[in-house]
Amino acid sequence: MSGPSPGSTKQVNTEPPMPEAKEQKKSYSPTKLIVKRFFANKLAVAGVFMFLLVVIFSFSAPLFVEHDPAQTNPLNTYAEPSADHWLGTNSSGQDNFARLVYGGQISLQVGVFIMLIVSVIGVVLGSISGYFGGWIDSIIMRVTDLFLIFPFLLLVLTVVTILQNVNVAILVITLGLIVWPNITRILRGTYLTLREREFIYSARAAGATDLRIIMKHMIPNAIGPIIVNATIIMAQMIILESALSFIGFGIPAPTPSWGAMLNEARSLNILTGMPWAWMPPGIMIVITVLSINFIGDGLRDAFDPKSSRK
Amino acid sequence: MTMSQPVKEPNEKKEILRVQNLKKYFPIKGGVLKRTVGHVKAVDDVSLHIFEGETLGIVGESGSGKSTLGRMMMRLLDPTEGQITFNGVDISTIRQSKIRPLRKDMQMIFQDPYASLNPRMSVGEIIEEPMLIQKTGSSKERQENVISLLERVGLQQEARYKYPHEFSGGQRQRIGIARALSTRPKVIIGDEPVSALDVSVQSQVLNLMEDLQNDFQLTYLFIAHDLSVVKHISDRVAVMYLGRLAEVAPKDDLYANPLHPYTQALISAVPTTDIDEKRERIILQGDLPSPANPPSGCPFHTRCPEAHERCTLERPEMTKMGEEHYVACHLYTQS
Amino acid sequence: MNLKKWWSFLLALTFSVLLLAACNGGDDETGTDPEEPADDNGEEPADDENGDDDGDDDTAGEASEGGNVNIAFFSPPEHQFNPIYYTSTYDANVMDFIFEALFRTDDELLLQPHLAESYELNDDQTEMTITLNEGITWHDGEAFTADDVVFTYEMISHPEYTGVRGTYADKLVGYEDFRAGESEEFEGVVAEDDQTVIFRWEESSVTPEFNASFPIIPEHIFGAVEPGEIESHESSIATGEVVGTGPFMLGDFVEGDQYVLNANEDYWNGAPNLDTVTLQVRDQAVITGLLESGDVDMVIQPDGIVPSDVASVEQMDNVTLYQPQDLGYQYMGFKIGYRPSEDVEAGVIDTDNFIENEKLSDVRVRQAIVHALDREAMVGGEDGEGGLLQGSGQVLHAPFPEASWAFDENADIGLEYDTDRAMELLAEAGYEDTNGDGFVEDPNGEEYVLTLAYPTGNEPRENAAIVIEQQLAEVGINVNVDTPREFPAHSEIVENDDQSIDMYLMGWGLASGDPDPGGIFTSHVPYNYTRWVDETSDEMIQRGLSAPDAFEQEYREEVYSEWAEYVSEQVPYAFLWSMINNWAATDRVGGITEDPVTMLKDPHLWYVQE
Amino acid sequence: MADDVLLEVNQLKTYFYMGGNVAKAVDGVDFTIKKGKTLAIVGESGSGKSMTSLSIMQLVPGPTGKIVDGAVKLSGKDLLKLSDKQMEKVRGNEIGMVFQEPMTSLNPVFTVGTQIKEPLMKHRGLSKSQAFQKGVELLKLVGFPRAEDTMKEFPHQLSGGMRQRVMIAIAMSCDPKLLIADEPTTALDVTIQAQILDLMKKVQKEFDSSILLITHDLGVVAEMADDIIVMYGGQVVEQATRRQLLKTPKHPYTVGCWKVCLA
Amino acid sequence: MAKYILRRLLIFIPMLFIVTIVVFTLATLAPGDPLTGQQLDPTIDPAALEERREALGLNDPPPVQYINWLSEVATGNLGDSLYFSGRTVQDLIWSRLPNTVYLAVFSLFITLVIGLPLGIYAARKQYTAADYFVTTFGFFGLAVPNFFFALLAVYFFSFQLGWFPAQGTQSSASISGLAEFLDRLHHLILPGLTLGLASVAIYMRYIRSEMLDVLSSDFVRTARAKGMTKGTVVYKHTLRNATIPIITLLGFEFGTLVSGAVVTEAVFNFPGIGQLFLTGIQNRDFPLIMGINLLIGVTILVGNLLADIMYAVVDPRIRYD
Repeated sequence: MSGPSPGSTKQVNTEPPMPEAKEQKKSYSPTKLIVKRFFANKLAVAGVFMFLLVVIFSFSAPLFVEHDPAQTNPLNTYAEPSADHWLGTNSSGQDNFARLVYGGQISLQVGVFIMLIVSVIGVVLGSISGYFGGWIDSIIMRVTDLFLIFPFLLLVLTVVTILQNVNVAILVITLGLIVWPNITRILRGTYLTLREREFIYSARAAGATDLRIIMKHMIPNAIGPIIVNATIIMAQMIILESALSFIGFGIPAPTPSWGAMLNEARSLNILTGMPWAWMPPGIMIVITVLSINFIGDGLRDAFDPKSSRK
Repeated sequence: MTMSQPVKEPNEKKEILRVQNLKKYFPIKGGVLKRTVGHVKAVDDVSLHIFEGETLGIVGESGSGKSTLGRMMMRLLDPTEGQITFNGVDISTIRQSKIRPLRKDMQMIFQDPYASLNPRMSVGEIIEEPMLIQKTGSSKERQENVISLLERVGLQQEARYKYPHEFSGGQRQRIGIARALSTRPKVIIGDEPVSALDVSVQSQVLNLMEDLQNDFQLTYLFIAHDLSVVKHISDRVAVMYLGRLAEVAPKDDLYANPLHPYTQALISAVPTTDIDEKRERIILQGDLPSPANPPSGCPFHTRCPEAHERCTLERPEMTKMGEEHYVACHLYTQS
Repeated sequence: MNLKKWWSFLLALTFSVLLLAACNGGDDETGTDPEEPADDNGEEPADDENGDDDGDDDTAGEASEGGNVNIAFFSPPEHQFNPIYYTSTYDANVMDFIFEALFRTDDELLLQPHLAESYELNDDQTEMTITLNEGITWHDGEAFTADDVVFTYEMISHPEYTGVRGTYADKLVGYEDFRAGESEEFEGVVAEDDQTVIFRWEESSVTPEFNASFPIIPEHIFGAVEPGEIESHESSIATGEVVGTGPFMLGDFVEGDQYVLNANEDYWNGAPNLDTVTLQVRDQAVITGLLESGDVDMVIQPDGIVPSDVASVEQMDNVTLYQPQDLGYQYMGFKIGYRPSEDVEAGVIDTDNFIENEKLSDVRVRQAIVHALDREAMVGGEDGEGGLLQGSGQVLHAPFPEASWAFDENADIGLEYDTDRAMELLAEAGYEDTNGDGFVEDPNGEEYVLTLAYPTGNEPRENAAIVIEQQLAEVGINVNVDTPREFPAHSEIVENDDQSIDMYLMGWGLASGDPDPGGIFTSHVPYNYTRWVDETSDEMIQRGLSAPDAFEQEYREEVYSEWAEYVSEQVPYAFLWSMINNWAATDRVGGITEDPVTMLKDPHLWYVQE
Repeated sequence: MADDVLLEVNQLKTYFYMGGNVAKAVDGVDFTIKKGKTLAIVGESGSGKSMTSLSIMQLVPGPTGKIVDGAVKLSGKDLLKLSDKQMEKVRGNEIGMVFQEPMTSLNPVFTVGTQIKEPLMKHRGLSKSQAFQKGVELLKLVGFPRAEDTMKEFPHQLSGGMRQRVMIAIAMSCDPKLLIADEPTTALDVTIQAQILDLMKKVQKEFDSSILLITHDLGVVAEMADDIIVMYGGQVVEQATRRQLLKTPKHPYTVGCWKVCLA
Repeated sequence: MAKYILRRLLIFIPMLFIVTIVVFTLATLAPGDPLTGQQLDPTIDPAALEERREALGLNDPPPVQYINWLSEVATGNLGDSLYFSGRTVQDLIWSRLPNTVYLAVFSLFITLVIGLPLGIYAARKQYTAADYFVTTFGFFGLAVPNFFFALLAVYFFSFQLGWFPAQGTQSSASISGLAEFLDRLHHLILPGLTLGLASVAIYMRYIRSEMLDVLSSDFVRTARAKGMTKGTVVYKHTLRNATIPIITLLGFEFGTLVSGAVVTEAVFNFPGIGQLFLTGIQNRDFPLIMGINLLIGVTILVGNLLADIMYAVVDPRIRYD
């Protein structure tokens, strides 16, 4: 028997040409089916588990973190780990552990809010562009072209420079306004295919308005690509925020973020001598991004069983 | 809005839908500036009428424009030229918002039972949707209507809580029919409603459609790609080839006495299970030409066994050859 | 099939390339040796590590010959290798090897003749006659003459000149007319003969040597160039074309990466021992690693070793740290006044129009703020532990760091860290917490919030902003810290008197050596960013430069002590710290001259010892 | 085994393993094909007819699908016992195959010539030019008058009917004993279907080969088949000659089908 | 094809024009200018700075500055850099571009030579340990920020193992010929790997899923039914088809590489376009920023055009006219 090899962590989803699936005796809504498929995917479940841990770790901070992450102490900079400072202190004497925990909140918020902004813009413009086509589509597509001509990071740097004093909200909005074209294009593609599906014609034949068709028929059926792309964006943005912080264009002090913590390790001395200062944020970024990617992959498989393991 | 045309003939039958010189050209873009360099003539000058209560079958191969014609009649596509008259009202140019109320009277059943139902809506929602849009009845009445429709098309009323993926192709097509019926339309356009179904299921669906026609006094426009299905259900049959009508005739007349060489070839391709009958199959040579670049004159002349010089030059007009029997072929016209 | 083979070929290729590369790396280390002429050996220069004795010049010839020294700094130069146009200190590092001036500072920051052999001043110090050293040639062999000096000063005064070095010439006789293009002759600098040049000033010059210390550029090269074209002329930017009188010549460079300087065998002060010096641009993150591995021999100004790495560099056996005090300092400026926006628009500075910032106009408040700052803690311990600076700095009370001759340890009133005193002063001034929110209200009972702006780019300074906020909160002052801006943006809002800013962090880099504070603290000068208007101070500053008393350094020392005391009491700035430079060199390099402002003095004396 | 039997399938079982479920796509199928004759397998979608043909070719999509039992004897040799390498020599050589979708069954990036030459060079050991010549002959046989030009064309330049002709030419290139045609006309237009069926008859006569025809269309069956089996749910539910089945269908499924076709 | 290219260019030029306006507006909106240096030197007379501003045209209204810039561009001159005094923008770009090109080509090479074979291998061995290893590696490749990877790489490969240099483009400016080539290559390895890391992961996953898709396609079944060996099926029939979508990815790769280069070049002090851009941004060097943006815009266009042309070469179904 050539089933999945032992120890495999992937659900086998390849759909063979088969008689109508017989195992579905119970009635499941599409959403329930997706959830069911999702939770049958071990990697995705692991992703959810890891992600939840990160979230709980970050947002339950007030319960177990004694130090204020912004509290400096010039008398105690670059301290080694101790009972008081579990991960030592940084160059201003701030508690690294507190910064790690609160930094998680910032990194996650950056990811989540950019994801929300981008998804909303992407869905709205993608819907308009993909559903109506014509001149409005041309305009939206030319605008996305404009954005896509430029390397993303260069554009971000230029804009961040103009805004001079950046805080989390401004950074989130800026990135959101720069990142939307990609997802808009993807969703437009999805809508273009959806538009030709017969159930759209049947809704129109029933006299449905454009708004109703978009809201009731297009968006619910594009939810897969929307959610999957949203997770991708979220993972990318967490990495991007850390990269921006690293080259000094990210969220400014004293707001803690993982990227800023890593940036503090931009010295061989700290790199070799104080692993406690940079390893934890580095690992947290990797874990978070990894878990989001696992979830995204699991969602993709769950939404579209045929695209298994891409 | 143009005045409705007076119904002339035959007197006992009332025309419910009429199309005149209907055309649909899709532009082909090309060149450096993406200008329109040509057209795909999907439907090219088609005139038809449908009587109330009858079933008109439209038969054609891929690229013949039959689906485009059906969608234009529903105004899902805007005609390039020509008129569509429904119940005496010209609906070919009126605005989309004005069409909406008309949707109540015209509904459509689609080919692909898997693609024509929104997978994210429950069956109840799907059937209810047209009523909701047309604002017919209260919520309770609509629910009752959904139940009765489900029962009418042979499904259990519990089906309304289920989702399309839980049904087989035939059952889905029944759901599609129930949806089409929900606003009590006068005309239903079926765009290859059984082509994607297994043969055994096809007959069930066709039977259902026939029963419903009687019950609801429906008029059918039934689009199909071969004659065997149409033969079962139609009163009259129109044969399309490359965007044009080749022949229109009452069913029996057409099968017994096909005039157009293309019709003859189509009929010969209908399989027979009578193995003793030795029939000469007409095998047409060559492929269907592209509708973007249709042959001159009679579009069929490239494959026609009877083609002569005139066919390449001159486009044959529809000629009346009998009671409701029209053909567009130079074999039957005087030069 | 074919494709399969193709892939395996590609794979094999990659691995061999990687392997080759790795091998090449191995060769590299030894590979540099053959390039060097076999040292005849480093016995003689052996113990001569502190080549700071001037008398060593003669023995330098006996030091081991040849070799290369790698010097690292953090940022690439701008590639403007013409002294009259450069602006970046990184370019200055390159040019230090190439160009020379008539005077240069000695290890006590006093100017001594360099290209000049000797000089004479008239009594009121309006005229200086300089005799040049004989036998100096440019890199291309042309003789260095007084005409070159005249030409250089004419160029920085020329109507077409767009650079920013005019300050060296603008007090010379006839500058205005020449600058305006109304005169062809520049009376201020005249060549008597090839070896003699005369500078003439409109008024007595207190700092004549300084004014005559601008690096000299060759007339025979740039004389033929339209003055407006000099900046982009190849002799200002291209390899092999830059001509100076210094010990090294600009050789090949890889832009933004490394710059090779070749020995000038005809250097007037003696041929360099080394064949080449390579200036390398290296990321600060890895610089200590490079130092330890010997890939880099010296880490020099302006950045040096970052404070947090100093401790680990000290641990390295092969490295010597050079830690002179820097003349620059960091401070927190109090916006005592603002220019009205019309004046900002018009670019006018009129002290009469300044708008007072009531939040900071009371000197007691400013003093309280200084008392509330634990600057000792910010700087950190002497042992290199703790603090924002890891001990690489000194607390400052007046704008004269210890390295300056104007420094007088008894001069300032020294507002030490004393939170009680701070609160006392605040209370005296009427600032008390009336609503119990932990922060003081102003004398009118209104909420009292000070906004602090600070720039990115200097880690200890960035960190200080938050420390300041928290330390001021301790005494009840509510500080609103703006998110940091990039330096250009920050300096713009400070310069243009953005009225939402009460305090700002900034630093001054003072390389010139002369301690005259006039350019920064005089009430009407543009650099008086705090808009501090104080006649007493202005008068003292003026006194420090007034002829003829000011010709004597002792007199000036006295005046500046007095002024330092006054400033430390009036606190237009909360002076934070002056930096200690952390420069380093491996023991491979010998003959380094210790100097408070540069590692690059007399590089022709450097040699390599294995 | 009788001499005139070309292919004998015994108790063929092909199952799919998905998660914990087993789907019995082919569940104990028996049939034989005689030399020079046509056997049609008829059934609804999902009846296992296509899986049966893929099982014969051992092209069941893995790794979930697996032939679990049975024997497939081609001229007495059990194909299921052959190694992968040996089986490669059977495919395209002793058994040719034509699929349903002419639009996707040809590789879009290679010319018709390349694709037709491949089996000739592999199984017949022809040189490139020989294979080209043979390819041209084959294309002419299946109705391409300008066969040399067609060899250089890409599949997308051909219509569906023409592609199906190319597929037939490829399948017949090595003169196989058996041609498996899996719904060869389903995706084609009515008039083109007739052409292809006609061509298949012609080719069968020319090469004297047997045909295993898989279809759901009883019209096609009536036209082509000598013997017929009807499959349902992975099993053979009726087996008969053409005359028997058409005149006196027994299984309810067959009866139901007839009603539509004969309507 | 020529028509298609022409049309693309016709669309592109006005877009480039709009982009320059946008970038210019953005750049002039940014506070500060190149003359507000990083460290203030009080010996410089502020009046002199003001004069220099005037001379450089920084005091002109932005529209005038833009027109001036544009008219220079029209004559093939990208303008004079403000920060790098005395240098033209094109001169600066030409001096840095080769380094970024080497870096990009090398990282692309790594991507293709490591990413594609691994992806293909994983697809062939689906559901095996090797497949899981490759997939997991892919996940990690996407999850590790590249600067983090860069720091680790420098630490291990340069300082611990001493295999590769940590900084710069070559060990000596004075070597030439083959030695120079090898030396440069040696310096390229760590930054190239860093830059290529995410791409390797992306391409690997992409080609893997494409291969799986194509492997289950009808024509692959046809090829197997013809008796083709597994090798022929995988490397001839499948790979060529699976490569097609990769080409689109490659078209956009230029942009991705330049973005990545900003960070990579910073860590490895690799003087390329990314670093130059960062310098330009930090010092408000508008002509430089605009010049680089223009260059990259053109590069991306050319990249996309090349991708389209390659598309047509690889996939005979696509014909542009």
